[in-house]
Amino acid sequence: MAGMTRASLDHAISAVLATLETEHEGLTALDGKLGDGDLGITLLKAFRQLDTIRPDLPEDLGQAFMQCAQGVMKVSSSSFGTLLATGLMTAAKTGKGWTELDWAEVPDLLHRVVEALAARGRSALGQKTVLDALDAAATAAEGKDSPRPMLQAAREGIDSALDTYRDKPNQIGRARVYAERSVGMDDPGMVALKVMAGAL
Amino acid sequence: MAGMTRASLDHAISAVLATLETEHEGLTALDGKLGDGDLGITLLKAFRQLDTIRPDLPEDLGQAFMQCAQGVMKVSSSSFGTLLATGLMTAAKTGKGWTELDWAEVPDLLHRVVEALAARGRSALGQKTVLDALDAAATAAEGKDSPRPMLQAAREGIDSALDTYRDKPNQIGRARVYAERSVGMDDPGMVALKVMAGAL
Amino acid sequence: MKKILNDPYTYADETLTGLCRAYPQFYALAPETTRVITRPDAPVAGKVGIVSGGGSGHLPVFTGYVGPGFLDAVACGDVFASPSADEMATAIRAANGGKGVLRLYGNYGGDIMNFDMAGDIVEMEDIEVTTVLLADDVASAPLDEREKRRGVAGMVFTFKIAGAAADAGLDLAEVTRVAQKAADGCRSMGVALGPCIVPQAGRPTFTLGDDEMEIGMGIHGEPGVKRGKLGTADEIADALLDPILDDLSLEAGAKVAVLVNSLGATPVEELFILYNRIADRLDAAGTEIVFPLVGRYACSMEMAGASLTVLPLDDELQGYLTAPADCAFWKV
Amino acid sequence: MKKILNDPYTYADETLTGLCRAYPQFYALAPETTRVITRPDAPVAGKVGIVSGGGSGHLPVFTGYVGPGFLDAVACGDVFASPSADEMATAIRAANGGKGVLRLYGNYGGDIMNFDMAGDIVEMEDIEVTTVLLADDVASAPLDEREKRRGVAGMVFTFKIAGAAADAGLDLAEVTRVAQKAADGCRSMGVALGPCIVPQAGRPTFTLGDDEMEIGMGIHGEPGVKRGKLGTADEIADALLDPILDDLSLEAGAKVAVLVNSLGATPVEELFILYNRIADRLDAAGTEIVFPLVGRYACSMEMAGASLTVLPLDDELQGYLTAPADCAFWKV
Ligand SMILES: Nc1ncnc2c1ncn2[C@@H]1O[C@H](COP(=O)(O)OP(=O)(O)O)[C@@H](O)[C@H]1O
Ligand SMILES: Nc1ncnc2c1ncn2[C@@H]1O[C@H](COP(=O)(O)OP(=O)(O)O)[C@@H](O)[C@H]1O
Ligand SMILES: [Mg+2]
Ligand SMILES: [Mg+2]
Ligand SMILES: [Mg+2]
Ligand SMILES: [Mg+2]
Repeated sequence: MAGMTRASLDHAISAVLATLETEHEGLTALDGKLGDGDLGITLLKAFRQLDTIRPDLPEDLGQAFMQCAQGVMKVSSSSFGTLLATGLMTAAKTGKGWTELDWAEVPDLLHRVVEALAARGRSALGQKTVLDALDAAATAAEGKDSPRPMLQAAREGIDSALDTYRDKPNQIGRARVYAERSVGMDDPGMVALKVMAGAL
Repeated sequence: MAGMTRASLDHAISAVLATLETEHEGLTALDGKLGDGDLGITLLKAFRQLDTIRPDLPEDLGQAFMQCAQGVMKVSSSSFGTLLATGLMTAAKTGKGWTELDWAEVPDLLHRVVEALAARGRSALGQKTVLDALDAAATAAEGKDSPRPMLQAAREGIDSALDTYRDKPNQIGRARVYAERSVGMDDPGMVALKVMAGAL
Repeated sequence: MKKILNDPYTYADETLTGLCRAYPQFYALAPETTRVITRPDAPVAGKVGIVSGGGSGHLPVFTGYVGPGFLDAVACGDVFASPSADEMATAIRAANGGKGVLRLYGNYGGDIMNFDMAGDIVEMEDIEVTTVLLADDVASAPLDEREKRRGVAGMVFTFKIAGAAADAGLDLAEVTRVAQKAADGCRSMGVALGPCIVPQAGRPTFTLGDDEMEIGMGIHGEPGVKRGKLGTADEIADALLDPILDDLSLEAGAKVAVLVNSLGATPVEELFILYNRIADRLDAAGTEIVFPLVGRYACSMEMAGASLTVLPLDDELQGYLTAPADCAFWKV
Repeated sequence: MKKILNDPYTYADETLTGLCRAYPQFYALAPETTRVITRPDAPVAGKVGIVSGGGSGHLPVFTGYVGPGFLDAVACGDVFASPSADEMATAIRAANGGKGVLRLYGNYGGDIMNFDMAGDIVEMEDIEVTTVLLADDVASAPLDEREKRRGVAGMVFTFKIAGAAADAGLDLAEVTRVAQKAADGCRSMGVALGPCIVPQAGRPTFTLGDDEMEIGMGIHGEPGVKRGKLGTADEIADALLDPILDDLSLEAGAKVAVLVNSLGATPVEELFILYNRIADRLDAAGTEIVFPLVGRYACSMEMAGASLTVLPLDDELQGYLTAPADCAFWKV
């Protein structure tokens, strides 16, 4: 397998959904401590929707990612859902016209996604959000050119981001108002990324 | 003492108020079981008000009773307060122009009060209200011509009315809606009359 | 006590003072009273006056409905307690523009005695008075004992109709006839989900289990017809509508006004959910809702629950119900 | 769950359907949606459109304020949850009468992201959009971090003012300027006495002891500045007013609009008690209340508590605030 294809997307959706079916409650409980407790259900709804469109995704990666973005947008309007849709739209721009994307390009793509999310979220790196975990994953994945080592590195990046931010306060989003209480707790969005990366 | 005078009224107000200061809670609790639990406080407010106008009551019994009626009307608008004011207005009509009223006329006066209350309350004898106790008191007091025996007979009349109606359901007023529950319970208004008669 | 207040014994007074301060264009305290609210321009000369009254704690009932095309004056008691005959007499005087005054109020013993007594007082001053009692609560007595029924949210429609009839220049007998027709037509049914706290009592008016409701409970917590498990919105709507329809036996093609009313805490969101079902049922029965109201029109402070009122309309009632009126709580 | 509903997952939809059925003269569902409400005559050609949106459960906010002189269209999410960018784009299209659309909504992360995304979508369709964020909750951040404050009941005044400005024919830049001025002026402060239940969560949003209140708590149960013993009405009024006055530093002779708002369960009786104290305090400070509103204008379903909003008025804002408008929940 030389690069990312529609099949990779297909596999990723199935794998993440399978994991979320059992893990979503934990994410919801975590989000409930610092916010409105909808993160698990948000992701579950998003991936169930992706799973229904999965069989019919086009080969063109741009179109496939765009359909995924629209699917997520339709069922989920919580922050994480909107960020996920934004990330998928960013991927759609990169994949436009391609049926296969070199794995080596993925870290770059992830960095572009981080930028797009920061713009969408009016947020920045360092505020203890999913951005920090995603940025760490992107950086760790740099230089790898096959999926397994890349994924392994990305997971390690996410874990180290979790360690780095655990004892800092949340600085944006719903959790900001609980800033003090959030010290010592993992950011729910970062944990969500870890769960998804772990599922692949 | 040949008859009822302003001094009798004065004494009655003081005596009833003194008793109500301790007994009002019991009346309220009783009323609370079948209604809105305001009977004790209604009477306490009424007699406190009467007590403030007591020193300045005129010798003319008609005027004195009328001032009492207005005093009660001012502070109390619960059913019993309105019935009390109505009774006092009836007495005012009888006492008009007199500074002394023959005790022998009191049973008749009480019967007229019963009629006035029935008209005001759109109610009738036999519905388990203060009317039944007052009517029994009036009837029992007939033929007596001095206050002590008359009072004694009236108290016995009230007690026998309580016995007669205890196991019947309330048929009017707030307690009507709890008709079933009211079987086996004394009507609060009848008990209030007993408390007042007992205080004299 | 989970209420915002300074002193339970001044609750009613402070409420009425605040109302008149916030909305002086609609409401004024009658001179030297703290419990009698009038239109600022009362009495309106040459118009039949309409007076209501009863316990506080039901806003917008009663005071809220003082205004052009509505009531002229109102006497308010403590929470859930009758005002005094004295205060009612003051309200009647304030409403009297020389054409007599209709007393239009709920069928409660204390209120009746005091309004009767107030009538005796003002009749000595040559003010002509009539009475229409509101007795719309289907749950409180069977149809053949209609005169025993309590007055609940149906008073809102009746106030509006009577006010419009007086505004249109009808005389006292005619205003009374129209008001009686509206009062006779109104049927209401309520459901309670949670109690309220009467300030001077300091504790809830009743208790209901966490998953219980009581159908037919009165607006002061008077017992209803059935306590049971909390139903779905559709079940509740049916439980409210069925006894009303039984009582009314509407003909196909009938026009009705409908009021879906919150007792206080229940949010309007949930009233709209109830409304869907009620509208479906009436549609299916061939009944036309020509005047729907959904909101808080007759409350019991923070009581949770809702009530449904249905009023069959002929052209006369519909005309008066939809005529313009003005107060802080009405939006036609 | 002490709520009247059929299914937690259709709560928002059923609410909106019922609203449009009961009041079709004011509200219509945009074709093929269940969450986008428009004026029946939307879009109004040649007028700047105004769109808002956010979570359900706040009626009359947001949907209730759709109407002439108010909003043109609104996108509603589930209870306390943002609508989707898709739905917002639909609302923007429905509001667009060719003069552009102002997005006017509360400062919440999810809503911002989705409205931004909706803007990206409609800009590709050549609809010009601007944004004004409502951030009036003094409790949620200090003045020097104003941009972090949450939007609460101040949105009612701002909707009204922006709607009147659009009605008056101002262009998009001018409507946006006026709306921003109103949004900048509004200061609000709330107190919670009891929670509400989000249907899909099924349990109370927070817990408070029987004699506790929380000053500054947000309308979704976000933590406030101080939890303490339930105070008297006067103490509560002061606790709401003091931080607002600190923030505003009004000059003597200033004119203000005041909104004393129930979060849901708290009865209007108690709002009027609060109003007395607030009016006394403002009188004493030489501030003139030219536009008082007391009632339920921005709720959190059956949450108990109240909020106070103060908006300093210049002639321009006063003119727009008091201009006529029409919807089921507004009575000028
Ligand atoms: N403005 C933002 N920028 C970046 N990430 C954000 C932002 N807001 C929220 N997040 C991320 O999303 C997670 C919460 O997602 P979600 O529960 O969907 O949000 P909400 O329910 O508050 O809309 C947070 O833990 C954080 O990682
Ligand atoms: N219509 C009536 N006719 C005669 N007596 C009545 C009537 N209504 C009430 N009462 C008497 O008054 C008593 C209750 O008084 P009160 O508590 O003041 O009434 P409420 O609080 O219901 O207005 C009853 O126990 C009954 O004896
Ligand atoms: Mg969340
Ligand atoms: Mg959310
Ligand atoms: Mg009583
Ligand atoms: Mg009483």
